[in-house]
Amino acid sequence: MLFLLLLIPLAASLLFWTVKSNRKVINIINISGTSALFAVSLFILKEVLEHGKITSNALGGIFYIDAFNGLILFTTTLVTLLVSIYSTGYMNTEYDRNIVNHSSFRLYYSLLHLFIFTMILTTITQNIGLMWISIEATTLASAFLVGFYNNKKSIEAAWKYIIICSVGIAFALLGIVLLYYSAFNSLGNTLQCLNWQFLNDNAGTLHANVLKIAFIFVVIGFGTKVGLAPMHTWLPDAHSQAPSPISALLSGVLLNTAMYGIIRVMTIVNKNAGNSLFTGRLMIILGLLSVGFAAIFILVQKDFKRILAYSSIEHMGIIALGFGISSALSIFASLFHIINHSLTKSMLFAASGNVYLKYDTKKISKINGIIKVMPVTGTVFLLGLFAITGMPPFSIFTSELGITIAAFKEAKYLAAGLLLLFLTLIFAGFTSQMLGMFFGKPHKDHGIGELNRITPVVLLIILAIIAVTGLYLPPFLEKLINSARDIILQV
Amino acid sequence: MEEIAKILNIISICILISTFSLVASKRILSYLNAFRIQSILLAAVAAIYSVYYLVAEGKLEGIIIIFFMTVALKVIYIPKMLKKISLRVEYKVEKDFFINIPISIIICCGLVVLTWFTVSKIPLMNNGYNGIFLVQSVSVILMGLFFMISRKKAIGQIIGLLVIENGTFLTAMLLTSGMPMIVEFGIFFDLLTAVLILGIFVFRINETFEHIDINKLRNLRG
Amino acid sequence: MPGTFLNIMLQLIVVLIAAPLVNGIIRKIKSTIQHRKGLPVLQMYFDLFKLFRKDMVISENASWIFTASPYIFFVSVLTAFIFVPVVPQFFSFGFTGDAILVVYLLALGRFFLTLAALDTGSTFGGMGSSRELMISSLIEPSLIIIIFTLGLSSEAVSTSFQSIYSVAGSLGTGILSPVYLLLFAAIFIVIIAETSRIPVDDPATHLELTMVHEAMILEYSGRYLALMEYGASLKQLLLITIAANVFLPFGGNLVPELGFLIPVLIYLAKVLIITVMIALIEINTVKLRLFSVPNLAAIAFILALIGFMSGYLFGR
Amino acid sequence: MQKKLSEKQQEILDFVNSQVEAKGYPPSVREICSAVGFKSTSTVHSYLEKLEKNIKRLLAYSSIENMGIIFIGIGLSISAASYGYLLISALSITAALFHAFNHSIFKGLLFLGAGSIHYAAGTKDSEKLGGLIKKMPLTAIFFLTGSMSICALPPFNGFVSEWLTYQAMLLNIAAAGNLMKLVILISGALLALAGALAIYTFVKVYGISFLALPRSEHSANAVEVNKPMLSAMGILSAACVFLGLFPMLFIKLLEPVIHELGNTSIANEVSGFSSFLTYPLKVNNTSISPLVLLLLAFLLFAVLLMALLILFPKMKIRKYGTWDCGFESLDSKMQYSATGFSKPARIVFRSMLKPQRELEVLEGKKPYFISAAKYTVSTISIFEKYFYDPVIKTIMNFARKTRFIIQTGSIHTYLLYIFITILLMFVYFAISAG
Repeated sequence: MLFLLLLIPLAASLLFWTVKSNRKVINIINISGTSALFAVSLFILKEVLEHGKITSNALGGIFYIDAFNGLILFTTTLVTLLVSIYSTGYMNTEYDRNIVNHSSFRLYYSLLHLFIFTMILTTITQNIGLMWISIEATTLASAFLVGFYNNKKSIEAAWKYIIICSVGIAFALLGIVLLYYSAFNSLGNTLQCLNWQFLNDNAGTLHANVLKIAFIFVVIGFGTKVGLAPMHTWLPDAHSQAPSPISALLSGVLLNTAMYGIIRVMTIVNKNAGNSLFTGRLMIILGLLSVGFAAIFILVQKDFKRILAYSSIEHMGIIALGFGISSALSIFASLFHIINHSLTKSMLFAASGNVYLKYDTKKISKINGIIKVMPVTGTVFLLGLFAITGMPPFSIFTSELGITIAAFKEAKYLAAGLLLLFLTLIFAGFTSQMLGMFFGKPHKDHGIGELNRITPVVLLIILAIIAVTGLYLPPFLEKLINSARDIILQV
Repeated sequence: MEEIAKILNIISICILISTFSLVASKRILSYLNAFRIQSILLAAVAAIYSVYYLVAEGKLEGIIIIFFMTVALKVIYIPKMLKKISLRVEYKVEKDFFINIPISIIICCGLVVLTWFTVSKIPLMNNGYNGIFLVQSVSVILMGLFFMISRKKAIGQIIGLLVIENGTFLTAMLLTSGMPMIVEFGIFFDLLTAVLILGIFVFRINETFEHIDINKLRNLRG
Repeated sequence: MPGTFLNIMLQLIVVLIAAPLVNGIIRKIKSTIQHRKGLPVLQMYFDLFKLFRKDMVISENASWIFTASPYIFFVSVLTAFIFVPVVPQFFSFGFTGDAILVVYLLALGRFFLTLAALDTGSTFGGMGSSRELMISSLIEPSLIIIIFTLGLSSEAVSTSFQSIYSVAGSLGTGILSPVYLLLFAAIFIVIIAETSRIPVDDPATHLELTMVHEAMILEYSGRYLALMEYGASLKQLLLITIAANVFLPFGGNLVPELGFLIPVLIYLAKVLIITVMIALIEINTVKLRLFSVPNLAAIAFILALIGFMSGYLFGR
Repeated sequence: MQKKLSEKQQEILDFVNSQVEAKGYPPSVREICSAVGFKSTSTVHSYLEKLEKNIKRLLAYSSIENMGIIFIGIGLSISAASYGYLLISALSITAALFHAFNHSIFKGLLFLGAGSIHYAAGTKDSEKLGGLIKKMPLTAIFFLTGSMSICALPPFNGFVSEWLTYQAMLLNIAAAGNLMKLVILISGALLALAGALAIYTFVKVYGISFLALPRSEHSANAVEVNKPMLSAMGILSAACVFLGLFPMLFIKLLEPVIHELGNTSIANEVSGFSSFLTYPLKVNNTSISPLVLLLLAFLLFAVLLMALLILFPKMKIRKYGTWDCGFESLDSKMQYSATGFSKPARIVFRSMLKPQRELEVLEGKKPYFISAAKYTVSTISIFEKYFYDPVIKTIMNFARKTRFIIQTGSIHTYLLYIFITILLMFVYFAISAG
């Protein structure tokens, strides 16, 4: 079962090369692959909800799913499904405009599925070494996607992306080595020592200080990938330069998987220390730093995709803060926030992609009257902005409120205050910068109407999801999040 | 084990020195040489381990494979490839560093000291050679990063990245005599692909920007 | 209950009779000190009587507001008097009077007074009402502070006149403490401002530049004018009553057995004292420029604030 | 309108909820100060009202002021809770919520009124209005009701909630610590000032736009608005009166909410005894009963009227022009204008409002014979000019600068960040470990 998760995208990404020049087939492979993936993940989710966890015995049981990575997996597959559907519309439009030729069209999908493969590998393995490998692999797989348009900016973005992420990741590897070393010292058993489940069970026997320094390296390493300030620097460039579906995947899924890695290590360290003081401080500081940086940049940003990118940094910061506070409420909220953020943000990137294709610019100042030109996209985009800035009734409001309240409950008044301040600034930035795009009349005639039929549908679906979850959390999700929280809290 | 540790210590010190020489060197070709030396020393570490296991426990550990891979990749293939790339894209030799050499050497010394200071806080590290090993390997990593910071050209950055990887491997081998096999393979695989992709990008940069001076890639700001 | 209503009746009658007298006395004192013969003390009664009998001229621009205002003004002041026991012995009403309520009843009266002034479209009216409103809004804060302070000093912390009076009654000579002296000074300024007396306003003037209250009622004549004047004097008596009962507490704790007459006489005596003070001040000061009234208000505010602080921050 | 304001209430409720949820006891000083901050802004805004000639904007300002009153109530309740006086805090929150509700009603009424003025006369500028009370009598009555309630005049609903707020303040002063005593007292004084200024404002609005002579043909040929509009306003003004007379009913309704917030019940404390006739609103030892108040007032009025009829039966009323100082034909141009009406306030609060005047004079043949003169006055909001704008400016400038300092675009700097972060983390580790 678990292997299906890996086989489907891998097979898909290979299958594309068999297709000669038939775009329809490619789209079919693409969508069927991701939907099959989603179906499998749903099935697995059911299993998880029933039995609590699934382990495959192959390769010394390095594949393992419990509520926590089940949650991440669910988000991943859901978002990938939606994004892949969206990207058929997107890429077709680009193809029709001869922005991409056939071979690069095929390359795109092949790499897309490879990218998905690596991310899923990250989520479902329990071997930290393997996790590291797959996270590094995500960088490599997506590097070409970021540099897809192969113009100056995109290449620069890709270079920065790959260099900075690889450097960061290398430090994560060092951290993992130290983790392994501490386990190796006390437990001796070789392969198991990278098995976070195993490490977690004997966390008490590990050496505290080694764990701490290992955690430092892991936070820096994976934090680079998550986009925590000040290691976030690659993120705006990559997100703004990649094709919109890829940006959606990057901020909707990739960041989560990296965050997942951090949290897995954090649980071990916390269990070993018996409290979350050391890790909590780091996470809170980095989180607040990220939110603050994001606030600064959003206030004066001129490029709407970059604004969205910075808001990804912000939300990763909020999530990190939530995990840093590490009370039951905050962790619940953070987990919920992960889902909300990936859905909302991918929706926004999708919408921005439509806008970009329509207006052929990323400059906010050059865009007017989206609502008139593209009714559905415009409306969804506008609502999405309110959602991402944490307005009710959308789900992000709920999770952000949860984190804030948790911060107050844990008597972290300074953190909470700063968070609220930054959120206000960010809201101000978003509204003052972007609201102008939606109204007024466009500078030149772009022709009324959506680009194609597919993309609006996707947007509306996501909008519906976030609106509903904002008001009512489906019980299975709640159960999932709760058990994931218990895993992280070690209760 | 004791004398093995002695030898390893000597080797790792040599690696450190080689890293210093890397930081001190000015030309891309000399980077490559320094890196090659470093990789050879790394391979030597692997070799020593494997030999030790062969002698002591009479069985062939997986670490021997690491030895071969290191030799194949880091000593032979990657430097060759990078050399090829640099010859292809390097039209003229120009100053390639922000910080001049003596100062960077001093900074690197500072790094070593800081690392030592930090590691000395870990009581576990104070027995045997582990502490020294950790100090050496971590400072190699940091110096690799510093090297990346201080060099303008793309090739320099690739090499810096590779040095960081080397340092990590060194840590792994010195402290734990090598990670589990599958992980090692994965890491090597990643490393290889990373270098390949970076190489391709160097070409792309070269053809779109007519140079590989990363410092001039500043279109995406703010 | 019937007893209460009787009380209220009596006290209303008392104040209705006493109110014009106050003006008369003030005028008399002024004239005597200025070595004039001056009007008789009872002059205002005659005026009111005459006005009530006279016919009226009403501007054709006026609306029903103009007609309703005199009644509302008069009645609101009179209603306020229901809640302000002129004699401390007279509480026994189900809901004892509340100071803030009284303040707002006066505000109600002012609201209609000023509206009516605007109603005829006469420039004087507009001028008068805008000035009146400015002055009152400057005075309001100090009034509230005074009420709060008094309310706090009663052991049952509340703004009911019962407890406010009880403070005064219980204090005896303690009334000479700085708190009360300061508050008294403050409330005195408030009275002067609210009753449009010199130095804030001159009841005798009919000069455009100076008049405030007069300007507002300029368009009125006959019965309505009478009601306005009467209401004004009642309002003045109301404020004087509060000041007198709170700050001149002697006789406050007399036994109710004394019946009705003696307490009323004591009360009138107190009122007389305050009246004399007002008169003396009115003689010895000149009218301020309209825009130096804020300074006066500021003084009142500062006095009240210091009073509060010396009572509640430094003191206990 | 209604909906919007009920949202406001909702938001306030949420605020309170989160406060109470966030901390078992809520911290006092910050909230109070925030509340007071709100208040003072509100006062300033009611200064502004007096100068505002556009009726709707004026109403918006006064909304700000009322929000200030509401937030004072919330702040009071939180501070009381932090000093452990649950009852007082419950009382304060009751006052706040009550006022929020009232505000929604009378402000809705006033906005409807302003809307129908705009509809009937075609302008919102009160300088162009006047004399509407004869043109649209019902609207006039409803607008008057609204204005009186917003000026917190008895016996309308605004008065009850403001009275409750005052009582809450008094009790809080008694309860609170020294600094808070002063803070609350000042906010009380500010509240009084705001109330008085509200009267100033609404007398101006009503007097200028409804009374006297029409100032333009706009209002000269205005007609009464249609029935649905009237009925809407009628219902709201009825609500104003009803809530003013029977506040206890609403407080009883509020009971569960208060109970949930502060888990103390208030209604029994507030009400002395609840015989329907006199519904006194009793807060310890003091109480008001708007209903009885009204009845007594009517009684007195009746008595007065009867007395007058008996004593002075015959009285003739003669209609005649307003006294025009002997000039001929006083016309609407000579009336007091809204600008003129608010002049004293402008002078008194000039330090806050910084009014700018300009007088344009068109000379006629001779310098002393002016053919036309135009006097315009404009004020700036001190908070915007001296608080919000500078803050925003500084933040934006900071952002603009730092943006390129942080995100320089050079990958070397980015790597340097990582480098420095690692070193700092080393230090942090060394400190936390050793």
